[in-house]
Parts: sequence; C-alpha cells; structure tokens
Amino acid sequence: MAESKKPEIGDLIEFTWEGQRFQGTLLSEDSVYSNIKLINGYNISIKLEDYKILERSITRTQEVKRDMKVLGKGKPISLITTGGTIVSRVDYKTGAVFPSLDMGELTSRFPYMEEKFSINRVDFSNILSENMEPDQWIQMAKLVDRELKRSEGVLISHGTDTMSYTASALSFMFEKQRGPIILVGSQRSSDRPSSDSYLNIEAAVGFSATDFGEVGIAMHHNSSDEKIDLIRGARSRKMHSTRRDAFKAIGEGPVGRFQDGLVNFIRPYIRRVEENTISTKLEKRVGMIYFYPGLSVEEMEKNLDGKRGVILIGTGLGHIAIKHLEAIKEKVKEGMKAVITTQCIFGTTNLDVYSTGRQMKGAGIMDCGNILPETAYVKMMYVLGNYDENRFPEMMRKNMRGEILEREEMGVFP
Amino acid sequence: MAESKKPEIGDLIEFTWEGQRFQGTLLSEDSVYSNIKLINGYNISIKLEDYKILERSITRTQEVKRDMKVLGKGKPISLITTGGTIVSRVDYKTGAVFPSLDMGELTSRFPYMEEKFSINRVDFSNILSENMEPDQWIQMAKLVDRELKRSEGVLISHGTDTMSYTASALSFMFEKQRGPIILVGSQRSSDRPSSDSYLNIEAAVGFSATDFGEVGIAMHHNSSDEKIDLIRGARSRKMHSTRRDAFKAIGEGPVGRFQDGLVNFIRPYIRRVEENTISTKLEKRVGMIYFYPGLSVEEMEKNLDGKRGVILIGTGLGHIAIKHLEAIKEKVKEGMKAVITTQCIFGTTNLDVYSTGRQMKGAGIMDCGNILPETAYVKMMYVLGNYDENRFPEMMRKNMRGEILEREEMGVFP
Amino acid sequence: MNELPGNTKIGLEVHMQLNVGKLFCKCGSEGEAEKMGFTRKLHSSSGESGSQDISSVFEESRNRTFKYIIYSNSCLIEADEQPPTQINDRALKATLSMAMAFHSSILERISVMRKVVIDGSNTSGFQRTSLIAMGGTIKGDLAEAGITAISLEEDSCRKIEEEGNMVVYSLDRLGIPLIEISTSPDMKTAEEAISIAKEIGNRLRVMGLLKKGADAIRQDVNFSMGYGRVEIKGVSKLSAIRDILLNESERQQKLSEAMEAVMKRGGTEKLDFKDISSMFLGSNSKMIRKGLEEGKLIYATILKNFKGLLKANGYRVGREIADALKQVGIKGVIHYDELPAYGITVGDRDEISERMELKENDSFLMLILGRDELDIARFTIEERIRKLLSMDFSETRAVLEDNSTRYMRPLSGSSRMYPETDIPIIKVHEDLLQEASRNSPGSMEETIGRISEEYGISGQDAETIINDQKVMYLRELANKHNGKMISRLITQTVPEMEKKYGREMEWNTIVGIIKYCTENSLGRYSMEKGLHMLFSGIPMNEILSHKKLMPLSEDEIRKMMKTRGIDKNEGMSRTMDILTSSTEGVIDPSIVARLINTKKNKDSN
Amino acid sequence: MNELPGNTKIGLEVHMQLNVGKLFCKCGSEGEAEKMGFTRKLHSSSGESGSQDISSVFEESRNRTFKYIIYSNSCLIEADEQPPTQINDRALKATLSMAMAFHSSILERISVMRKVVIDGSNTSGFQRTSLIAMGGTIKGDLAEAGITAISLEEDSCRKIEEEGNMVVYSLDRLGIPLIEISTSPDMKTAEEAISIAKEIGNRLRVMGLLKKGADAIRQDVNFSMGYGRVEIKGVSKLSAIRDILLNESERQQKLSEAMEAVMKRGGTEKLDFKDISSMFLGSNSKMIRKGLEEGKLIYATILKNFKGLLKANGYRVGREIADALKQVGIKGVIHYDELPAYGITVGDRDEISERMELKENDSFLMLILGRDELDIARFTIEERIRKLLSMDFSETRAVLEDNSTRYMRPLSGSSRMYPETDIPIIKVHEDLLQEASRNSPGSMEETIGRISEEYGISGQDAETIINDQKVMYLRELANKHNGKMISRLITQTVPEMEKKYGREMEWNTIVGIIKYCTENSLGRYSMEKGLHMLFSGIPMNEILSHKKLMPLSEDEIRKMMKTRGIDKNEGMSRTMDILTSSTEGVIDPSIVARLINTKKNKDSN
Repeated sequence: MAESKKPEIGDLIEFTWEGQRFQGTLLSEDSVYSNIKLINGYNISIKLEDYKILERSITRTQEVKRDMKVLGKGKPISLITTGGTIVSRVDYKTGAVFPSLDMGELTSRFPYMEEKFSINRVDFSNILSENMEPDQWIQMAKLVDRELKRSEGVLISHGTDTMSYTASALSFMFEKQRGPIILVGSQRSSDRPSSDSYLNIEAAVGFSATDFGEVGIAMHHNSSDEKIDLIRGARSRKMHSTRRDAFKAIGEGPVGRFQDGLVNFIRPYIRRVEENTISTKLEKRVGMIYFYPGLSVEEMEKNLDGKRGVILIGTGLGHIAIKHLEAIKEKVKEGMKAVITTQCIFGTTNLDVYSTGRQMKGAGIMDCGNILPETAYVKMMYVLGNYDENRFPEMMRKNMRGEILEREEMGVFP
Repeated sequence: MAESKKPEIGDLIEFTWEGQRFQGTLLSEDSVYSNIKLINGYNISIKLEDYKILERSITRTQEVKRDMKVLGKGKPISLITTGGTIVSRVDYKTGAVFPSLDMGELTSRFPYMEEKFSINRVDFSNILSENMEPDQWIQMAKLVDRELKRSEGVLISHGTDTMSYTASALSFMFEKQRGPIILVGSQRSSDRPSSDSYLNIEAAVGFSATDFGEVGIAMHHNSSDEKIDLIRGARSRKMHSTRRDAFKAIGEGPVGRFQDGLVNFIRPYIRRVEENTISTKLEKRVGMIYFYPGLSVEEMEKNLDGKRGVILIGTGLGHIAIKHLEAIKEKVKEGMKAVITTQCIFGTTNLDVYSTGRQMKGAGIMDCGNILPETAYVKMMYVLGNYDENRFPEMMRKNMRGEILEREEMGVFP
Repeated sequence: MNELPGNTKIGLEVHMQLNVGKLFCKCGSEGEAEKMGFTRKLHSSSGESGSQDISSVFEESRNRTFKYIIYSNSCLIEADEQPPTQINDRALKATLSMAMAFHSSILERISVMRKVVIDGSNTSGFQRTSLIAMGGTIKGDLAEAGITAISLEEDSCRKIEEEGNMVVYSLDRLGIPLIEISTSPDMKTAEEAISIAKEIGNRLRVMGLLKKGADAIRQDVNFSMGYGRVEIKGVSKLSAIRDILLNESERQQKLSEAMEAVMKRGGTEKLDFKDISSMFLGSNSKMIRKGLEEGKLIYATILKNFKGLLKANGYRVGREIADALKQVGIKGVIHYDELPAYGITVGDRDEISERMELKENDSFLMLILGRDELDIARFTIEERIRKLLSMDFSETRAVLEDNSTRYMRPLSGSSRMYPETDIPIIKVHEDLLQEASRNSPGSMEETIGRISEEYGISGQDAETIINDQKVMYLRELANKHNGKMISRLITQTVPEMEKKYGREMEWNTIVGIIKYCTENSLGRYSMEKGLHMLFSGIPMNEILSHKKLMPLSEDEIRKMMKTRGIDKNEGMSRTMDILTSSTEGVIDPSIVARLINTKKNKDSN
Repeated sequence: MNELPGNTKIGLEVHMQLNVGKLFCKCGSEGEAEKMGFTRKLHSSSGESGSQDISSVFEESRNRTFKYIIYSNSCLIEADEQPPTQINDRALKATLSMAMAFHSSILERISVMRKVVIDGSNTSGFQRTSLIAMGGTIKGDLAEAGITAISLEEDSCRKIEEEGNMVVYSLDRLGIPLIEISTSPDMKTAEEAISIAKEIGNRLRVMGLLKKGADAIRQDVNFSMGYGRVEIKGVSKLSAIRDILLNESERQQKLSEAMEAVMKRGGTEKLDFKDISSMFLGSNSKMIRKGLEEGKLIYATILKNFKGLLKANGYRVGREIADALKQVGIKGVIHYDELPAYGITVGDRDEISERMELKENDSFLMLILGRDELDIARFTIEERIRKLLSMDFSETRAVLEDNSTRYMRPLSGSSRMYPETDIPIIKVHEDLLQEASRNSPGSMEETIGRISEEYGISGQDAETIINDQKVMYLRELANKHNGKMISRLITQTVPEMEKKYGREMEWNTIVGIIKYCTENSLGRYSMEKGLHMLFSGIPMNEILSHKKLMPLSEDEIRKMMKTRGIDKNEGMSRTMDILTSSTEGVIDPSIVARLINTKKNKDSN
C-alpha cells in the first residue's frame, strides 16, 4: 500500500485530492509539488499525500530514439544534426522537450524523398546554438568536409539563434566546396503541428541537391507555408526573434527559392567544384565592441585588451565617439586590427564622408563596405588565421564569399 | 614679389605650374601641397613654387554667419540646434563644411512659415551626434524644458547617428510635456541641392505645432521627397547608414505623417498637457553588452564590473551562452540589474520558451518584451535614477513611453 | 423510438465565451478583417501512436492548405508567430468564480496544456487549455450532477469557407477565452440534461462577462447507451437536446443490430478493390462520366455480408462509410443499396455484382477516385467497419440541421495533450481567490438581492445589470457610496450614448474612464463628459492626458460668468451653453444654478 | 551674313562617353528600366549670391518635381542614397592617356568637385567632375589650339519627358564617365573649329573605350565676337557648326544693334505691370479666354523705347524675352510687334496702347499669368533686358533643330563648384601613368602601325579593332605571342557569337574570360568554349569556378577515345561530337586529329 512504496517518475498512481480519487502518471516532483498527468490528459501540480501505486513504470528511458542512419535510394545527401528548435520534440507522456530527428518521419512526409535521395544522418552534437563557440565551427567544418566527400550536398539542422554566425564561419572556411552546404532551422519547434521545420527541411534537401557551391540558409520567405528562401550565409541575419521569416538576406534578395517542390535560383551564385578546399585556421583573439553613448574609454580599453583584432559596431556610416580614438590608435600601432561596421545593419560604412570617419581612419580603423558586423567578426578570425598581416586590409575589403555587396540596389531595403 | 611675402589662406595668387600661368585662391597647405581654387572653380592640389600675391584675403573668418534669432509672427516654436549633417553647409570658396542653419533661408523656402510660426532659434552645442554623452541628454532636457515653457513645440536638429538614443532619453526624462518635442536630422547634408533636410524640417515644424505630447523623430518615409514620418522616439531606430528613409518605427508604424504641407496622425498618441514634468536623474553606471559566440567569460566579467545595471543584447528570444550565467548571477546577487534584449531588433524577448531562457531567469536576468536594446539602455539609466530598487522589474516591464509594444501586428515586419 | 434506453448516461460540457479580450495576448474581443492573410499547412506530430491518432493521420493525409484572414483584433500570437503572453487575469478570475459557485476544488497551481487539433481551426495546431478546478456539484430543477472539470481554454478560428483543399478561417475568434464546465454523466433523460444545462447557463449569465452573439454559450453533449461514449458537438439550442439524443440512440440501436447481423453471417473480409472503369466507358451516368473525364477511375469492392444493411429497413451503414470518407476529402461513394441511381441502372448493378462475384449476403461499394486516393479510401473504410464491428461507437459527432448527427473525428485522447512549454505554471494566489470569491455567481434571485443591497440600487436595475453582463464591471467600479451613480451609468448613460452615437465601445475603455474619474474623485459630469469624448472617437490617452475631465471650482465658474458678462436673466440652459463653450473643463450645472440664484438674490437685494 | 566677324574666337569642349561602367559606382554601362521609381525636389543652396546664381534661384522657384526611373544599371549611388565609391580606374587611365596624347600636364593629385546643376539631371543636384590635366596643344588640318583643361566627369540623367511641373528622368546614363577636353578660344572660323574637333574625335576613337550610341561624342562650342562668351551646348554633328555659328553671330549682331537703338532713344525704364483683364471679358481670343477660365489674369507693361525691336526688321528681342520666360515655366507672352494675332485685333492693340499710355518709341508686352507668377515674370524680364543692355551676351545656349540656338541658362560659374567631400584626393601614381602612357592614342595611322607591329597582326585587323573601340582590350589581353589569337577573338569570334546568339555581352565579362584563360595558359578552344557559355547566359562565376575550361591532355583524350570505342573510321567531326558530349572539359581538335592519324597509322602498320 501507499505507506510502503514511494512512487517513481512514470508510475501510474491512484491518489486522493480534495476528497476525490484520481488516476494519473507521476511526471516530476519537487520538495512540495508533484506533477501528475491525469488520464484525461491534463497535467496537475499538487501536493501528493495519499496515493497508491497501480503500475510501476517499466522504462523511463528518455534516450533519443533515433531510427536508421541512412534512408532512401537516390542522390546521397548528408544530414548533420545539432541542437535547436528544429530537432526539438515533446514527449507527449511527460511533456518534456527532447532532441530528435526521425529520418523515417522526415522522408515519409515527403514520399518522393526516398526515391530521390539517400539521406545519411550524422549527429554532430546536441548543442544549443547560443552555446556554440568558434571551436565548434571548426569541428563542424571538418565534419562537413568529410561528408561532402561522400555526399552531393550537406544539410545542417541548426538552432536559429547563431545560425548566421555558423553559416558565415563555414562560408569562409570552405574556400571551395564540392556541393551545397545548407543550414536549416525552425522558429516553431517540430513538436507543434504548425512547425515550420517540415517545409524548411523539405526545401533544404531540395537546395542541397543542386550545384550551389556556397553556404546557404533555408528558411521561410514570409509567414505563409509556401516559399522557402535560400539565403547566402555571409549576408544572412536573424532579424526577428519569433517569426518564421526571421532570416533576411541583408541588402540583397535571396539567392534561390523553393516552392511546390521545385528549386529556382534568382541570383547568380558560385557553382560547386570537384574538390573541397578548406582551411579551419581561425584566430580566436578577436572581439566585437558595440559602441554607444556613455561607453567609457576605460571600458573600450578593457575590451581592446589582448585582442589581435576587433570589430567595432559603430553608428551610421561607421562612427564612434572621438574620445575612444587614442586608445585604439595606440593598440593599432602595436599591431591590433580594427574594423568598423554599422549598427544600422543595412547600408555601407564609409570613413571618408564625415570628419569623424576621417579621424577614425587616422587612428588606423578601416572600413570594409557593407559587411555585416557578425560576418565581419567571423571574417576577421578567418583572415587573421590564414593570411599574412600585411594582406589584412586587402583581404578584409575583398568580397570573398558574397559578404560584401559591391552594389546595393534600391529595392532591397524594407 | 613672391620672395618677400608668403601667401596666406584666402589670398588670390598668380602662380606658374608646368610652365603655365594660373590665378586662384589659396585654400589650404600642408608641408608639400597647396590646395588652390582656380578661377574656373576647380580645386587643384600642387606643389606651389613660383607665385605672386595679387590680392590679400581681407577676412577669412569661418564663423557661423547666423541671422536673427526669431523669425515669423505666428505660433511660437523653438528650434534647438546641435551638430550633424542637417546643419552642415559647405563654404563654396574653401569647400570646407561648417555648421549653419540660416533661419531666414529656412522660412523663405516655405513662405507660409513666417505667417504661421514664430521660430525662435537656440544653439545647444555644435556637437556631432556620435560624440554625445548622457550628460548632454540631461542638458538638452533642461533646455527643452525651458523652451517648452515659452513655445508651443520644440524642434531639435540633430545628427542622425545617435538621434534615437537622444530621442529615447528625452522620452523618459519628460514624464509629461507641454508640447511636441521633435528631433529632425538629415541623411544628405544641406549643402547639396538634393538634401532631405528641407522637407524634413518643414515637416518637423508642422509636427511641432500639433498637440503631440511625446518625443518624435521626423524623417523621410521612403526615398522620395513626398512623405515624412513622425516616429515615436522610444521605438525609433536608424536602420540604414545612408538612405533618407533610414529611420523606422520598429514593430509599429509611424505615429503621423506629413505630406503636401499637412500633418495626419495615423496611430494614437499622448496629447500634450499643461505643464512639463521632467526628471533628469540618470544612473550612468549602466552598460550594454553585445553577446556573440566566442565572447569569453573573462570579457563578460570585465564588462559587468562596476555596473549598477547592464543591458545584454542576446540572440533570438534573448539568449546568451550558459557559460556566462555564473558571473552574472554573482553580480545580480550583489544588486546589479541585468536585462536581456535581442540582436534581432524585431520581435520580443521571452525567457520562458527555451531552457536557456529559463536558466537565465534563474540567474536573475529579466526580459521586458520587445523593447529595443538602445531604448532599454536609456530606460535602465532612467529607472535606476528615479525609482526605488524594488520597483525596478515592474518599471522596466511597464510601457512608459510607448517603448514596449503590447501587441505586435502582422504587417509591421518588412 | 420515443424514449431513451434505460441505461442512458448523459453528460454535458458547457462553454462560455468571455468578453474580456483574448486569453493569451492583448488583443480585443472584436475586430475587423484586414486585407492581408497567410496560408499554412499543419502536420501531425510523431511520438504518438495507435488508433487515437488516426484523426491526425487522416487530417494530414488530406494535405489541406489553411488560409487565415488577419483581423484587427489579432497579432503575431494568433498568427503563431510569437509565444503567448501571460494568461488574461480577468478570464482567470471569472473561471475561479465559476468554480466557487459549484464548490469545485481549485488547483493551487495551474498548468496550461496544448490539445492537438489539426483541422486548421488553431493556427498552432493545438488549442491551449488549462484545468482550473475539479469536483463539485450542480443542482438543476430535475436533477443533480457532479462537476468533473472546469477549464479555461482558447476559442478557435471561425471557419469562413472550404473549397477543395483550401479551408479559410478568420482570426478574430481565435484566442477568445472559453470557460468549459464538464459534468459527470449523471443525467438519464434529455429533460434532466436540459435542466442542468439551464442552471449552468444561468450561473454563467449571472456572473457576467458573457460575450455577445448567438454562440456565446455552446454545449457539447456526451451520450452513452452501452456502445461507448459519443461526444455531440455544438448543441446551441437546449430545446433540441431531446430530439438529438433520440436520433442518436436510434442510430446506435440500428447500427448495433446491423453489426450483429454481419457477425451472425460470419463476419466480413478485407476489402479488395478492383478497377472496373472499363465497364463504364459508354456510361450514361453524369457522375461517372465526369469522374472519368477528370482522370479518376471507378473502383469497386465487395462488402462481405453487408447485404441490406447499407441503406434499407432503417439500417444506414452506407452513410457511416460515406461520412468517414468525407472526413478525408473523398466524395463519390455509391453502394449497392442505393442502386439504381446516379444514372447507374439495375443492369449495371447486376453486371458489377457478377464481375465482383458477389455472394448472397454480400453488398458492394463503388468509388470514383484518383489513383492516389485509393490507399487512404481503403484504410478509411476498413477502419470504419472495424470500429463499428467492435460495438464501441465512441467518437465525436457534429449536430446537423435536422438534429441528426454526423461523424466528425475520433474522440480526442489524452495522448494528444501536452504542456504549453511557453507558459510557466500559474500560481493561484490568495488575493486572486478572494477577488474571485466576491464575484462568484449565486442563483439569479440571490444575486439580484445581494447586488441591490450591496450597492444600494433597485432590484430592477440589478437585474438589468446582470442580464447585460455588466455585473463584473459594477463590482469593479462601485462601492456603497456611488453605487447608484455607477448603476445609472451602466443602465442608462452608456446605452443612451450607444444609441446617440450609433456605436458600441469596448467596455475595457469605458471602465478605464470611469475608474479614472472615481480615482481622481471626479463626479458624474466628468464621467459623462469623458464618455462623450470616448464615443466621439477621441482616443483614451487623449481623454485622460488632458485636464478636460477636471471640474471647475465654484470660484472659477463665478469668474467665468463675470468675464463673459452673463446676466442673471440669461437662463440656466443658455448660461450652460456659454460656459461650456468657454472652457475645456467640466462644469457642474448645480453650481451654476446656485450661482445664478445667488446672483439673482444679490441683484434683487 | 556668310562669314563670321573678324574678331570671332571659337573654343571647343569635346565630351566622350566611356564604355567602362560607371564613374563612381560598380554599375554597368547598359541597363533596363525597372518598375520602381522615386521623386525628388532640388533646392538651391545658400552661401552663394549674385547673378551667377540666378539660374538656381529660377530653377527652385519653379518648384518642379523630378521623377527618376530606376534602371538595372543603377544603385543607391545614382539614387543619391549612398556616398560614391572610388573612381573608376579604367576611366581615369583613359583620361590620363588622352592627356598624354595632347602633351597636357597631368596633376599629381586629383580633386573631385561638385558642379551644382539643379535642373534635375543629377539626382544629387550636382555633377561630379575632376580636373585631370591642363595645358597642351592639339593640331588639326587647318589650325592648332591650346588645351585648357582635360577633365573626367559623370554624365547626367536622360530626360524622358516633361509634363507641367514634373520632369521624368532615367538613371541609366547617370554616372557614365565622360572625358571632357576643353580648348582655348584659338579658332577663328567654323572650318578651323571643325578641323580641331575632328582631330580630338579621332584621338578619342583611336584610344578606344568609346561607348556605343549616337551621342557618345558630343561637343559644346564657345563663341565670342565681342559681346561676351556664349557656350553652345549639344552640337552633335560637326557639319552643323558653321551654320550654328553664322546664326549665332547674326543674332548677336542684331541684338547689339537693337540695344544701341534703345540706348540712343534714352534707355528703358522699370516695368510697370497693369492688370488689364477687364478689357478682355468678351474677347474672341481663345488663348486669352482659356487663360481667364483657368483663373489667370492679363497683365501688360510698357517696354519703354523698344518699339520695332521686338519682332521687326530682323530684330528679335521679343524672342529673347519669351525664351527667358520659358526657362521659368512661363508661357503666354504676347508683344506689340506680333499683333494682330492670337485673336487679338488691331483695335485691341490700340486700345491697350492707349490704356497703357504708350509713347511714340514704346512697345508693350502682354502676359497671361497666374497672380503668383507675376513677381518671377517681372524679375525674369527685367533681368533679361538688363543683361542685353549690358552688351554682354554671355550665357549658355542650346542648339535647336534649325541650327539656331535658344537661351538655356547663365554660364555656370566657379562659385557653384565645390569639393566632393565624400571622395578623398586621388594620387596619380607612377604605375598608373605608365599604364596610361602605353594606351596614349596617337594619330590613326601611327596607331595602326604601332598596334599591328606590337601584336603581330595585320593593319586591317588593327584598324577594325581601333574602330570597334576594342584597342584598350587588345592591349589589356594581348602580348607579342598571342596577339593574333586575341585579335581573331575580337574581330571574328565575338562578332560571330553576337550574331549567333543575337545578343551583346558587356566587354568586362568577355575580358574576364579571356584573361582567365591566358592567366591559366588555356588556349583558344578554352576561350571559345568560355565565350559560348557566356553568350548562353551562364553566369561568370559558374564558367570560371568549374573546371569546364580546362583542356584535356593528350593522354586523357586517348583514354576517352578508347573507352568510347572510337574507331579510326569515325571521321574527325563525328569523333569530336562523341568526345565533347562525354566530357565537361575542353578538347583541342588538333590533338584529336593527331590521334586519329596515329591510330590509322598504327592500324595500318
């Protein structure tokens, strides 16, 4: 009876609450409250006092139940999974969200997939994207390199929070690539029927089977489940915290689009080549500094300390308060690199237009067009890691992976 | 002759270059090159060797030639001038850009203005907006307060780079206001015929003569010289480094619009009241920290140091890497406030959705909806300066000046 | 059949729409359609399995596109583009009040759940619902019933139209709070059920906050007579309950007889569809010709041992099958018992029977189908027959206009319910309970008495206020001293303004103005002026930010009368006109009257 | 008059459009219209004063709206929404080359200037221009002239249409680089001017890079005969110069006589406009009736002492006034000498004369004007008369179809030129000069000789390349060893492809492919394949990123022939077909031929 056994998580129990008898499954407990799923499906959180165990839970393993590693019989595609919303799934019994990406389910939703593709799943790490570090980018690059040798394209399921950072990092590390590298995320987790992940993944598989020789992101074009955009990694940015169409190709449109099962390219892109060329050397002593009124010179100095390079995120065309210039000039003289970007996100930097800009140039700060701050950060790590110091300005200013737009058209600003 | 006198800036000289004789005005000199404006208008930069002074410059004063301080005979409006593109004007003789805002010119362009308004100009400071500090916000607030006592509206010409910061700061410091406070800037300096300043100023004067009881920004609606938007200060953000329509009301539309000389309000707004209520207390020990992959815990700690509060600019719904939480938790225990905002700019923060968010809450970090990072920074200075510590969460989450949108509509994301 | 069987059990689920804005965002109760919209697909989630999920699998297999029309009272949350905000405080309090009225035990901590529904009626693919209380009893005139659960949930989208694979919904209703009160199956007759439903409805009305509109109170009826539980959705008129239940009991009776007949004949067999299109190449049947022209095929299968049960002698198994197929978007089913019909002759029928090698007790089904629809059709029919043969007729059914019912979907099971992870557990604090307790609705008579006493108003006014769903507002606004004034505002002033201005305002805003006035000790004239401004379309913030609601002091009025040179002989109404046009402030006419009289007296002195 | 006066001085400004993309952004030379556009207003800047600015004041007073049509070869920079980028390197080099050709002295440091133009033809309200070189001489067949300046500037917008206050421009031409070569006023006759213009034109053509189109070379002619300098804009045909100058000298001659006549009569007086509308209330003049219906008024003013000079005996002062008014948007001017006309009778004329109290030598002007236009009209006419009376006729004039000229605007003065602060001073480095020197154009004959020798190609090919404006590309691509091949590509392969594919590609991209091939030592077949891909619409990056241009080695081809089982008897053309369809690489047919022969030989051995 009740007094002899304590219920464990997963046990079916009968208990009394407010004089009524109920049955349910014990989901969790803290020191006071027990969380129980009633047989009608509702969870209740009560002080469990009088209970009887009806049935002991047999297994409570919450291990990821993943199915076969390869599915289908067509073009070989690799799917690399990381953590994030896109692979989240709820356990309907306990309500816990856990990572899962069931390949059978994936392809069964799109019956043509098994015909067309042979999808090979590789688990990278169940890391949430906000916890990703440059070291993971490097590991990822190596894994993608390996997979691209046996597959025609690589698909990476990724949390959306830092997906653009990872996409940029892969863009630079892959100087040439044998096939498309497509990152895909979702803004509504896969456990909800309205999840955007289904269409995003379908499109991403579609993109990964083209001759796109760049790193791209596949996400919703607008709020409707209709069109998926292929966005160049180095120009991508998450511009909304919650919407499906959060990712935008800043200052240019998407490169391609997926609709009704078909891929269409809209803008020119680099085609895949026969062999990967990859360099995973990244200089990690690089930082980003967000300028704002009230930022003190001491804080600026603290943030410059120990850096081989910094990305300044300035205002407007790329300005920071003059008071900071001395400290930066000092560091630049000692060899530190300083590159200005803009908080505006859209539009170019240019240190030739205003007196502040010209003074910044004088202090050794350089601009590089309309590169995004986050992309500039990743690029700086790459350039410092791979090129001779004296080629730094040239390489930063060179459009290497579509990260700098030489022309900005009128129609691309919202 | 040449040997006896050295030419001075502004002198008309005759000189020989490559065997040809020229006349021109000496504009500037460095150790090697002299910059001369030829009589055909072109500037040349040459090594000046053989010359003769034809005429000595009589005055070379580059003082701001400002005209009368009050103009017109209608509704009293105050115009407070600061530095920035909007008041820049080129000296056609030397090519130097200097600050100027000629009231006569302003009103002569819009003949109805002298009838309708009596514009009283007050010079605040010729500071460029990127060099503005919180102290200047406070001085500005005091000046605006004074001016609003004798005028029906205040117009502030301001550099665009940090115009949104200043607008936010004024929003919070003015708890109630007797009349509109309208900031106006320009993205093309007034010395070019295509400057957006003319229409922006006309509209700003129009807005400043309404019963708008908030702080707003008046800038172009799109690239055409047609419509000027009135954007609520605390929701405004400069979203393009160079375009005329750089300023957007993030997550909502503009409050009002100026077209063909008429003001139309589109959204509800607070009306002006009889008396100003103003508090200029701002806590300056507040900082902003832009989170990014690769940011080290040591750096985070350095940036937390000595702060009464920090605005974290996280990813997505407001996430930062878990590794930073310990340091923050420690500081929060000691009394520091930490508020999360999002790099996405658009969309809300919410620490209840993902495990990272819940852990952040556990560390004492709070979210406050869709407030913009820059506005959150200013608001934190205001709240810490004016309210009791234990009201901090309540006040930060309260929509005080339109800075937090309770509802985000579908149509307002680009 | 005129009576329900003796083993009948009836339970009720009564839903009430609240007029307090939406449950998980800050949108209002009413809105207008906007030009924009968006489309979505919904997917059944994995992780579930078994027959419970059949409805999801079906839904998804239909590959429908849902189009949503944006309304001005919808935001990113209704569009499933933003996590929900905190629960609507007023809605929660109202639910707690209801729970108290039935002595239902309130949970200390409330978990919001997601109930998966993928027919598109929720943009998220689930309905948010939370269990607030369990237990308690309700007494009607004829019966007493236990309360199993009181929950608070989101209403779903309004369906606008359905055309092929596209269903159009509007977002205005999505997210409106619904209180759901579920009873035990304690009623045995339709009359008992009606008496309980009435009592619940009365309590809901007494509490107030009922949204306007015909479907503000809707009930589902649970019915069982030994063949499992059938949930009948959308009974809007109580008077129809009797007919509906009689029809349903007859359906179940006949169905059970038919299934017994099949079993007696030796049961049935797996379906075996044959493509018999070639038989119809020269057919005169329009229906068949049209199908063939669209590239469809004609399939037929034996229904072993179903002869005479599909549509004959009161048996209607054919309809059961057709209804199930309709749910997966398949029309165009024809069965033996119907023929001759649709241009298919008796000769055709017999030819088919021969071709299919029909045995004596067999019947057949014909389907006009796309080739890719065959699998889902076969699966659907087999599932339906298996279900019927099991003699467990449990399912969700919808009421039709003739008070018969139609198959809708399987009962939604607990396995499709899981926590709304975006909303932390809600703690029900003591002060919340106290507030709720104040508003807990008694019976109509009790409440009228209590209210009229508490606020010093007439019984008639109290009844009007209750019926108008304004009692919550009365409680929020009034105290012993100003009860009459607030009552007058609710029963007279506001309705008069609604008439005058030809529009209704959200009560949230009306309450806002009245609260502002009571908090700032502004009287009746300030309130009326504020309401006039509101109805004239002046935004709230303007009304409240200006000093326009401040009453002028006697001194100020006297001074104004002087500067305006108002003569004692102007008369009251003209004086008021002059004064109101000279100030933005509020003028109390009683002061003016007094001053005029004083002036007169003075002058005459 | 058949000869220009003896004191005639003629100078030239020759402009050449370069085909190298835009001067201050990365847009191409050609583009297509897009659906979008935007509108702008332009404002004259303060800080300037005096008569030089009159044109700006006028322009702004017209309050015109400019609409710009976006082209695919325009970006934020043409839209004046982004600061300019660095100067186009090729354009700068070409200008330096031209300067060298005329022995003009090149500035070590180049300042980019802004020249204010507010007629909307530049979105910024100014044209960017930079002085590159000064001095030097040019020898024509008949004359020699000094060079005053060689500059590099942006071309302006194309005007599409003008309707009321709206002028529509396209952005495709805006920003195209223009080399401007200005001579001293050293020519005395039209023939001398033509000979100099021809020589400049030849040098420009010889250098290459000339953009296609009729107006790629345009000249302005400066003319003076003692009454100041007149700048005649837009002379596109050299043959017209003579007629234009004769017309202009006659105009100035007559004008000076007219002005002398006025002075002799005692000069003129300020204008005094009277509203004489009432005289025309029943007028039969359509023009006047229409004006009155539009709410305009009829004004008249005496022109003291202008009798017989407005339009009589070859005097045309009336037209001078009308042209000036047209520039500020005012039409509808009528003067004494024209009447009777426009439905205005001699009676009307005399009545007006009487009403205006005309003296013997006086004339009058009538204007149909809006009330608000009177001030600007008065100002414009007075300014014009003052200018003419000063006997300094200096101004900018435009050529009309009949080779007469029309007043356009005052000469733009130096006060409207100020530095382009967005672009730092450009340093002309030694290596830039060396490169420019290589391309410096000699005379046609010299250059043909030099080129054919340098690259080992025929004189005819050299001439074709020069005339086709491809000589810069030849120089960029060819060296002694591959000159013939590059020459064939330019003169044959590319034109053939243009024919075959019915399209032209930007030479930047063609050069890109050829350079890639030469740099990677890929031969003729790779180049041709690359060009084929380009003309097929395959983007550059694809053509270059794949290994599609790599030639197969002899070994690879041999192996392929083997695996494909190619027989010695297949024949060359069939073999090539099989091979090219089996590989993405490039196959050199000579290798194949060799292998077939070897195979044959082997087999026959």
